[in-house]
Amino acid sequence: MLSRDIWAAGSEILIGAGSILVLLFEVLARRARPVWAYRTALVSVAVTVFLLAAGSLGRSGVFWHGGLVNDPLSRLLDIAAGVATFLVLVYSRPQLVRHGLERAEHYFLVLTTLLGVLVVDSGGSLLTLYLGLELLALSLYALIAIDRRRPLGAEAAMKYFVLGAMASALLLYAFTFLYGLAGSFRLSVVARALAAHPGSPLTLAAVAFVVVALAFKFGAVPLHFWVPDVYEGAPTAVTLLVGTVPEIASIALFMRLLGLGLGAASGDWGVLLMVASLLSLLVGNLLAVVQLNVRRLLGYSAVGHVGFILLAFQLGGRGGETAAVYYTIVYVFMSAAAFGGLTLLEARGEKSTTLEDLSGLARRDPWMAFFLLCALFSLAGVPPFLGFWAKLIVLRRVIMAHETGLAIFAVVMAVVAAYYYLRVVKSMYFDPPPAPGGDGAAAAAPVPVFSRVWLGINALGLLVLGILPEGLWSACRMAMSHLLR
Amino acid sequence: MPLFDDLAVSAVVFAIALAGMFVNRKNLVVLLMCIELMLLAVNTSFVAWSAWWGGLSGQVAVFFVLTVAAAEAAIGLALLVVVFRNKRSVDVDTIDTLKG
Amino acid sequence: MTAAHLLVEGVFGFFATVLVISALGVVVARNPVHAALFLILSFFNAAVLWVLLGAEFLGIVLVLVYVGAVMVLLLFVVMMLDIDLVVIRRGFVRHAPLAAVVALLLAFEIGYVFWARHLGLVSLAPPLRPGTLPNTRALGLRLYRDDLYPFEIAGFLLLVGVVAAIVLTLTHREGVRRQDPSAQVRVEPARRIRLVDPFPKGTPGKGGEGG
Amino acid sequence: MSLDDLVLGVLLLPLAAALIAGLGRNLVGRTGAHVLTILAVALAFLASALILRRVLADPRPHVFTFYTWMMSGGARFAVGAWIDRLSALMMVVVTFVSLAVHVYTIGYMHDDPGYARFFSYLSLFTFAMLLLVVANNLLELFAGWEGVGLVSYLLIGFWFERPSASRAAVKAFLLNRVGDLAFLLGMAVLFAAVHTLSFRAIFAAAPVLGRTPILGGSGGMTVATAAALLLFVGASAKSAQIPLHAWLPDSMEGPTPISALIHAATMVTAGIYLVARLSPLYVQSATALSVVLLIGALTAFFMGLLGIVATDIKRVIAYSTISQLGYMCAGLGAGAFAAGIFHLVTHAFFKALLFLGAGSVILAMHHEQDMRKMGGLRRFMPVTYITFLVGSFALVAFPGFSGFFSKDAIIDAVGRSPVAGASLAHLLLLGGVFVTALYTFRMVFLVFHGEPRMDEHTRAHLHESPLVVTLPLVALAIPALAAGWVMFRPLLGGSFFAGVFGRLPHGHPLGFVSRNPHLTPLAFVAGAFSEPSFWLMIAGIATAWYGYLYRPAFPARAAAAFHGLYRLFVQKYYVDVFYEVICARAGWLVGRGLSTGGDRLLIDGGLVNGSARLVGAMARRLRPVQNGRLYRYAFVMIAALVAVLGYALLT
Repeated sequence: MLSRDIWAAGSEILIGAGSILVLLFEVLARRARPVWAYRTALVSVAVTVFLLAAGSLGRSGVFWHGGLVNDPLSRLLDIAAGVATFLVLVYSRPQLVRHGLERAEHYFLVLTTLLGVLVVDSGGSLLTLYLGLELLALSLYALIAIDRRRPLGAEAAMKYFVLGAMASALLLYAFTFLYGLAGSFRLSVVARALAAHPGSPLTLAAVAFVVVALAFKFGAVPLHFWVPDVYEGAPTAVTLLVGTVPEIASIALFMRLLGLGLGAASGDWGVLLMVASLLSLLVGNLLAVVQLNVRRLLGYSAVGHVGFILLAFQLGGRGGETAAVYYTIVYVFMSAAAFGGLTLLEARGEKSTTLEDLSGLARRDPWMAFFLLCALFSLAGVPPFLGFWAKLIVLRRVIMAHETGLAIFAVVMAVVAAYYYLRVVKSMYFDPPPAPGGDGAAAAAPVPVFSRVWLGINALGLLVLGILPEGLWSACRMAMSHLLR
Repeated sequence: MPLFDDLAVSAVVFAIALAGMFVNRKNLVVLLMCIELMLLAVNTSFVAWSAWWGGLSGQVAVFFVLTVAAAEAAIGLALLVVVFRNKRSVDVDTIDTLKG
Repeated sequence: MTAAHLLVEGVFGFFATVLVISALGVVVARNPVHAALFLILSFFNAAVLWVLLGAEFLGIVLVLVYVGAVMVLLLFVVMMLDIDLVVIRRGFVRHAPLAAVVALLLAFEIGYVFWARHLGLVSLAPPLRPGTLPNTRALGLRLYRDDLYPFEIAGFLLLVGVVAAIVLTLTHREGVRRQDPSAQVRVEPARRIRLVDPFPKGTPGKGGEGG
Repeated sequence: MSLDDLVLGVLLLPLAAALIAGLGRNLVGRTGAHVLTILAVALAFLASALILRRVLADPRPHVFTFYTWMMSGGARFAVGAWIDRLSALMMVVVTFVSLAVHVYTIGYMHDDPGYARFFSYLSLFTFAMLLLVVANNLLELFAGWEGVGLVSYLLIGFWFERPSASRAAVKAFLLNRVGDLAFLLGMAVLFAAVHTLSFRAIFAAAPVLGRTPILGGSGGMTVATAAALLLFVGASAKSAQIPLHAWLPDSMEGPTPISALIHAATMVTAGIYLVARLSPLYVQSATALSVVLLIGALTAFFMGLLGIVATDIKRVIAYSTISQLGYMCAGLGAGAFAAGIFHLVTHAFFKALLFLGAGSVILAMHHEQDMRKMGGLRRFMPVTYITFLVGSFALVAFPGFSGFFSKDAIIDAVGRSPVAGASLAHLLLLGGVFVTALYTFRMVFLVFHGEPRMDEHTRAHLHESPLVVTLPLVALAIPALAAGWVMFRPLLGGSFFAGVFGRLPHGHPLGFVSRNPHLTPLAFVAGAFSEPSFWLMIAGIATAWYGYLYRPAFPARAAAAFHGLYRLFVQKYYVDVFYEVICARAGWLVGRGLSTGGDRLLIDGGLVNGSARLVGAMARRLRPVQNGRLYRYAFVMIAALVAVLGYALLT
């Protein structure tokens, strides 16, 4: 029994062991330099992803007295989170090294972030969902402030911490309602209890608190305030992490908690999510237009993308949820390529803060500019990039639900989004490079080939998968067709 | 009606703490305390429901919440120290560089 | 209603009232140290309520561990940061009515939920079983056997808390002696003991009889 | 060789050439790049001609699937081909024009450092356009559509060092994005209704769609109307119809005149092709047809007026293109799909001719494009002059030239169309004839006649362009002159497009020009002299002659030499003033009014900048909410919670 349970938690155990190993390197072999911590982290993530993809880990079923649920969805999300973490590690190291920020604790916290995501992905009870979420959040708070010389980082971390802790408290309060209703923390029991008492005030209150807390975690308007501040304030390598891996946990949380746990009340949360989605589309995209700071711009654009995801999710039913999961996964890899490009630019010794910093990039580093272009076009939803399919599938779902008004609104906002993404492309390709400043000479440091190659794979993958979109989509559909709780 | 009374007390404390989050415009430390207070209210609620159901799950949950609260407090205080070192102040008003 | 019931009701009413008042105190106190003390007071009161509800062990843990460690840490940091303790709270009075309204609204909404739920208790009423309340042993069994998985995650959470606190606040000052486990591990016998000849050759006189 | 092999060859040859010339340009070198791409496009042209011959023998549509692009479950998209006489004809036109452009580019881009890259773009463009034409489903068509847009973006921004070029590129991209998104929505509407995007299914379902109200309700709009209108917004962006036309004149910033030609003669016809292709859908919606008709007619007239005031030779031709596209649109909207496509074909020839002629002029003038600095060029460039004149006569629809047959067919058809708004459209189109003649011959007179107005240096170096430039001119002049005679009978007489297009309800015979299906071209020409359009055209030419050739030199000489006759000439001069004021000047004023008031204020200012400003203003309002203060954030969160909770409990 226990061995079966342990086997089921294989991915979590591997990553946890990896993180401990990273710490041990730091404590016992300080001379060995953080590069060993980096390699350990990389290997443990790669091994986990490989074993998950090979199907050796995470046999389907309910384990640990309902605390852990392995199903195709958890496996898909685990793999996505693992691959994203791998990319994050690969992109961030050159930048960390160049700016003297590389330390084993950084890699440790990245791994615990991933661990939190894995726990949430396969969370079968309210308790494990909450603990996974907190593990993820605490790691992020620390990472955002990890560069202690950077006042912006401390400010962003403090804001995120206070608001995040508040959101967690709201979520917990909702859990007390659900517990009161069901007498258990297992999602399956909660779902049954909810179905037995439709429309009770306790359910409604739980739905309200859960929606607010989850909207915060995802960064939907009006709970988005932390997003741009954190994207701008965090060190670049951490922004890269914040913008990618946690999104997987957010969609997992939505699926597990709202889709599976509170699915019986979907009529109640659907409306709320629809409002949040429309507001996110509007506010995120409009405010992105006026940003001059690239990372802040991408932060607001992330809010806009969340609007798209919620637009699909609020439809309720497997169709909309599948579209939302697909969009999220696609978004994570687009975001990884975009932020990865910015991070590697900083590793070159360039600044990547404002639009002006990027101007003329196409001539300084054509490949990097091209990779960023792929990422931005994909984010903008230009066919045949992968991002186009994500938008198309969501819109198709929305139209099939006869919500044509919503679809039109989303499309209008997508045009606004295309505008500001294009502005970044324009400054990379058409604007003259900034006047050669004093630090121009020192700037041209080579970026390790390993990182560049992975960025290339990531960016061109957006194109290739856009041309052959079937695999990922059918994987999502498959994952969503055998859900457990 | 012990259940209702306990839940009501917890709700009042929760509401007070939430209001404290935005009425307090001076001191970050008090924000951290409000968070602690919110978790306390949640825990009280768990204990009350647990007693009502006559099971243990609620009490187990309180354990975990206390653990998380401790870790959270540690990180919150650490962040507070970092902010204080950077700004020489824990005034809420001083951390508004990121905006717009 | 028996006397015991009345007693319980009275004790509950007293501590609940103090809990609410001290919670208010946390929010309105001018001095952060006072706020921290109010917080501790509310924790004490909550612990009593928990004990009344039959969660004796948790009540004790809350006081001994949580108040004893976490709250003291909080107080410690407040004092260490040397915050100006007599700041007037600008704008507090101006915003207090709004806060009061929001808090009342929220409390009312939640209260409504419980009230409505309470009226519907009949429909799903599980037995109220005050007799089978937990003891420490049962709690331990649950924690270490059934809920082992979340327990391990909670362990990781604490580890992250520790590492994060250290990463964020530890500064290495020059000239401060500290432990280096890495160096301790790597030490070799040859370097551990250095044999010192107290009387190297060529130094004058071993013993005192020379002359 | 089987038909599908031929189609694949037509598609893949330009693509392969583009890839090789683009990615391996260091390998193949400059000569390699143009030899390779020209060879590929020439072969594609030959194959297209073969395909056309086959479908002439067998009129049924041939539908193939090359590759199935599956999004499992429900949605299945294929890459395939739909070969009928319409697409085969388009393939021939596209490859022919593209071939001419390739050859011409050798001479024109000779000194450009991006020589190989440019050829790569041209071939890529050809590929995308062909993909669009052969597509057998909407998604594939959309892929080609986007490809064409992307290449045009690259071409407009080809000289990205120029800030105006990069601005124009962005503008073109944005306006086309608006259209693309409407296109996407239109596809989505069709997909939601038919559950596939293949033409076959859409055509089969079209009559049902024409009766099904959208949104499943009982509302007034049918699915067919919604889809047709949304798709037409897409088409009108690509085909530069009001109000999404603003990008086309600006796109003339691209390397002269090749990209201009690409945009003006080929790419912009994609929208026309789309509507014609989907004609079975369009005929199901009277509303959509009316919109297409009126937008086309408005564009034809008002954009022509703008051509009168432009001084840049390329811009004149660009406005003329927009105006001619308006004619095509009007033809489609009237239900005369064959006439619209006929005009598309003839227009491709004579507009290509005009653009290449303009390019030849610009080359000779050392990249001077201002017509006020030209004049008298006919003596220096006889070949260019003659061919340009042929193109101009075709453009103004002089009887006998190719443009005449197609344009008069459209006007005739609109005049007899049952679609609502046809009479207004008819008037606008007739007015457009006058305007067309005026701006066309103003251009001819300003450039080739009169006194040379260029500086001495340029004048000393004036000479006819090299053979690579003049040869395509001559090659294009022949079809511009003769195409009408050859194609009139089959295209309009009825049999060629039999079964390709949807027909209006009540079997209205708009596929045919006149009540007499056996009308010969000669009889059509003979009949033209009694039509108002002919005299309007003559009036336009005369006005141009008066205003831009005759008058400028006259007053000074007359006043000096013949004092006695001066008054008489003053009298005549009044007529002149009358003409000038009422016709030319009024037109000029209206044109300028439109250009500043309409074009710049309404379109640029109102639509493009205005929406940008609106977005900016809203964003500025929203921005201060994020004021960086923690308690603000917390308050909004709590307020949201209270509101959500209240809402949940109240409902």
